[in-house]
Amino acid sequence: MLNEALKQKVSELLPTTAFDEGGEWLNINIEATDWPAFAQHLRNDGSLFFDYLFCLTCVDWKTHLTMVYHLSSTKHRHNMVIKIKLDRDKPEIETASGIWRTAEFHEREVFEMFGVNFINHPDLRLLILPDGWEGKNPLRKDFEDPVNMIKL
Amino acid sequence: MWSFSNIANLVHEVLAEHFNPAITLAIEMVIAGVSVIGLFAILGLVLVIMERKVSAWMQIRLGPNRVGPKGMLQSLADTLKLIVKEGMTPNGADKLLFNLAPFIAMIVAMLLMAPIAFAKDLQMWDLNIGILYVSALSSVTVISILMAGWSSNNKFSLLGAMRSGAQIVSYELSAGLSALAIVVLTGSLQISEIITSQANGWWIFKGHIPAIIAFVTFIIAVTAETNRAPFDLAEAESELTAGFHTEYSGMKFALFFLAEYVNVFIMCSIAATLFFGGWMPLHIGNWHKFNHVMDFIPSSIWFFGKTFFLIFVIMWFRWTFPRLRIDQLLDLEWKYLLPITMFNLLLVTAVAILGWHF
Amino acid sequence: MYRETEILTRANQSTAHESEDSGDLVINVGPQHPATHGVLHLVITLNGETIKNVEPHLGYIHRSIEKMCESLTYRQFIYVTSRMDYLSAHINNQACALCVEKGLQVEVPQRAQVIRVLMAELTRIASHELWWGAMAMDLGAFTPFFHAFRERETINDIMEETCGARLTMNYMVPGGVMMDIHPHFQQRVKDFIQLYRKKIHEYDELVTGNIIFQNRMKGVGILSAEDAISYGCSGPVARGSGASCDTRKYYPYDAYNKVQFDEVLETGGDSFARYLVRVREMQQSINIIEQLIDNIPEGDFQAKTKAVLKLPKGEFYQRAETARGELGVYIISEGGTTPYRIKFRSPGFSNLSVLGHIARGCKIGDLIAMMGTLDLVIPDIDR
Amino acid sequence: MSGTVYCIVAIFVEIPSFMGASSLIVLIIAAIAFSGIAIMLSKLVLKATTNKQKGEPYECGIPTKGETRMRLNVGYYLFALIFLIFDVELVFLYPWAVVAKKAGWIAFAEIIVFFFILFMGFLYAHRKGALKWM
Amino acid sequence: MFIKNYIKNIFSAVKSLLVGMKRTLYYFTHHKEIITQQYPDNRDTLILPERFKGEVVMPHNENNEHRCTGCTACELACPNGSIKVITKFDISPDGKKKKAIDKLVYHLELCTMCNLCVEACPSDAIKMAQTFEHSVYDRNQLTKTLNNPGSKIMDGVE
Repeated sequence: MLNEALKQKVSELLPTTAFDEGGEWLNINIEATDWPAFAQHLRNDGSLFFDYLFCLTCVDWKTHLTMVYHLSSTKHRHNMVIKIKLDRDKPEIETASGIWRTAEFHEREVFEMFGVNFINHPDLRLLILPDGWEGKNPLRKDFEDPVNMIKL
Repeated sequence: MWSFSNIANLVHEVLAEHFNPAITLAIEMVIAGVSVIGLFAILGLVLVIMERKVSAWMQIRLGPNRVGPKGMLQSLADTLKLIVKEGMTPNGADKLLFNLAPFIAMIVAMLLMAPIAFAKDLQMWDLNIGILYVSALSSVTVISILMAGWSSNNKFSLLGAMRSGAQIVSYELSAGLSALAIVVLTGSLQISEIITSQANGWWIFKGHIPAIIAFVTFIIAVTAETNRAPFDLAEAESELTAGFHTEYSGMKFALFFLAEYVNVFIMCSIAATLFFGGWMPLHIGNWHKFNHVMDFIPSSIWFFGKTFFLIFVIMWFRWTFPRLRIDQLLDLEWKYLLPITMFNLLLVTAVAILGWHF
Repeated sequence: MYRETEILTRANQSTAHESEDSGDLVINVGPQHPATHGVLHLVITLNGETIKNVEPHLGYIHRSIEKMCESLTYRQFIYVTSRMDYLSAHINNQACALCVEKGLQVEVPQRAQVIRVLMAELTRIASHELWWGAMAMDLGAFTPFFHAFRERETINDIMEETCGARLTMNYMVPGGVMMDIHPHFQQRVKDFIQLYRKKIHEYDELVTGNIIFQNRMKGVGILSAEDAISYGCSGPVARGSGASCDTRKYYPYDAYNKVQFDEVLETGGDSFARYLVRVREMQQSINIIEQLIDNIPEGDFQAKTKAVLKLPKGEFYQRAETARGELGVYIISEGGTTPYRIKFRSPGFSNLSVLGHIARGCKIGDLIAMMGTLDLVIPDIDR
Repeated sequence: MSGTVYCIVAIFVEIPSFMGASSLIVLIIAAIAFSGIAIMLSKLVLKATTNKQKGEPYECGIPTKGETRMRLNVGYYLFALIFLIFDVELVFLYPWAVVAKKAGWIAFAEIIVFFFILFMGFLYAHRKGALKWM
Repeated sequence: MFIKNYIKNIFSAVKSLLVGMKRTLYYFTHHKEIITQQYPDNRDTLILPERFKGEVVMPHNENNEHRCTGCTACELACPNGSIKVITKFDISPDGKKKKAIDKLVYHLELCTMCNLCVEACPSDAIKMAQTFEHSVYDRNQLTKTLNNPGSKIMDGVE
């Protein structure tokens, strides 16, 4: 499905969606509360069928965090990018691991790197950071580690 | 003919002239003990360098080539290194069993030497149940492995020991049944009689099809019983790091290593005795001239040549095949080897009774 | 919570009459283990020999490359990515360079595109060679490892001659390649293809056809196509399950739309299917190289770019097919000389996540074989 | 004194034929001496040091969790049991094998009956799933 | 039928094993195929390709002159900070002050041989050398000064 058709379909599903212009793929901004139901639609709707979550990450914009989901369909070969703004002090979002199993690992990574709390995640523990890690989240912009970070 | 019994008698006479019988006996025992230890040590060194060279050539490498001429002294250097290593005992290990296990392994390997005929008349104890003795004692190895695995206080060791327990006891069946095929043909369990029965040809030729089947199953079973690849599940290094001897280091590890190699040697020499006539030269029926020529090659060369060829075959297996999985290993034994060896025993009995062998 | 209940139900299915307190053994495999090819740490719950649960612990060589790249310029950060998936270092670099080019909207000269593809396919073969040897070694056969290295060394020599290094070549710059190919390059690649064709049947003799190997591989670690997609698998792991996902086909980059090649698909979904996919993929790579090696177009090997690169404000995502699967490079630019945020979607990370799923109920020996077929490169997973 | 020793040892030994049963004593002593000397030698050569981490059991660099000596799955032991049955039968076969050729067809008939019973047992174990690895 | 399959299985299995054994036996007996390189022994015959990136060096001509102007392009290009350019001011014969390098410090232990500095250098003052035996007992020895003591900039290089 082309970006235009996707855009139309998405705005039918979720009228409040804001679209980002530019970029090769359709970029849409939605609210965190809409995410679980919307994700179900994206995965299960026959004409959308986004079954392949190929990238899940988070961006620290210093004022807020943005979750970025890159979705693709192995049937229709179309792609879409979903962005969800999160509160920087208390980031919380429903997990996607029930829909795309790959999200389980990626969300654990985002959890420890950005401190996003994924609600209903089956196993939200530290994956990469050493056990007992406390303190700031390494990929946030204000993270400082004077011992291990070498400034050039 | 030049023979070892002549030398033994000579030594005995010389000693008996000078000392009283008890001291003579003691001296003879010391001589025997020292020579066995020497044989043991040399076997270890030779087999290690052989393994390394065989593996290297199969893997398009040169292998060890720095110590001594063409690297032939490499295993000596390895031994020196192992002596200098510390033999650790981990915390929480059962100290007695942990330290006893390598001794048991060594004692078993050493005791297995007794009935083997290294050359004409060179045999420590020609007991009349030689094959039974070997098959009974060789399964004692599993005790040392279980002791080592259990006492190490290590989960890998425990798993390795348990695996080897299941493995060794299973494969002993088909090893025993394959050996029995030759016993049926010979009608004796005594090693010397089995060898003399092959004076007019080796059993593998005389016994044709059943003997060949027995030989193949015997070699497979022996490979498994000595924990060699592709049956090295007890020490599968990609799964259990080092299996039952994970916690062993230094000389204690070296003793396990040595015992394994000597076990391989002994099992191969038993195979050589059963199927290739031990020290018996290659004799063919009534070709007296040919047989006479063959007699000029010393019997010890025949014995060691055959044994080392079989050892090479077992090394060849190791450097070619991937490892089996534990359930496949036991499937192979219980679903293939055991029925085949049982059927083969029937076949060989029929052949023996009908006199269809040569 | 649901994970534990799931494990229990699975365990109950496999051994129905087993009481709950029967000995469960928790074993750490890795970080110092001969089979993990690096510092992967798996916590395995065993029942006898049967695996009840596998739980990966990562981070032993996490260098936070994503954070590092935020302070490096667009020319500099490319080289860091060689250290992610070091076996397909060149393809990592290629993906980054392509992403930067996408932002700069630079047209890469034809010659550079072809050279990139040639190098990428050579890298893929080298990576699969190493995997093949290591895979056999995981199963206890040592000899194939050395045989695989014979061919791999030839590729490395070719790389060394043209790029100046054997593994982390750093041959890529935004806009093309760093140097023109060496005059001997074409001849040596042709020699390599000949050598490869001469030796490839030995691989089948030694490993593929071996009955022990086949029994070890067939029917274990079964991964269905749906699960493969859901777990985000890509590359040979997904293609072994019949999920078509070759980025070179669906999102062609550089000169891939000019060459003919088949996407290798196997439908078995077991370890053996994944094995076959990689072995056949080497053949396809050879085909691609053969098509291009005599047809390298004349021209520049590098497009003219400014000394200091500045990407416009925006987001750029580039996919590339490494030897392990789909690598995604996601650059968010604020218009400066350094990326604001960079994300590498590494194939190994997603492929690893499937391990716990496929290993449940298998033997410990199978787990090692499965890790082999997933072709894990730990720096790629840890980044 | 020496006469007594001679008498005791002579029970085992037939002189001058080579060694005999006394070889077992020699071999056991040789094995213990060899292993003992090797281990003592390595203890003499090096000066052992200890620290806390050194004695920890190896588990890929991670401290061991839980009991290391524990009950394992029954799969291993079932094989031991079946083996026991078969091994006892195997021992019966040894004397049979020695006389099989001389005894002729009677021996053959006997072994067929014997194997038939054994094989039935084997099939029973197979049907029961005792040979399936768990 | 069962028996037939059983025997067939055994034969195909044994055959596949023998094929593998034949291959290893071939290499066991053909020592010409051995590919081992005896490294320290073949130092004399070992030829590295001219593009091999071993370490960064600064070539000097016979008058102890180099081409480095001290523009710090390499320092900026280096991702690891392994190059430090320390500049000084020379006074040329006609009394003008001229910027030149005092030292070009190169940290080999930080270098990843990425070749970016060589690419960045506008005056071709540095290049990659084909050495690769860098191991030393003291890490400080890996910090090198690339310009020779008392060296000067070549005439005509700006």
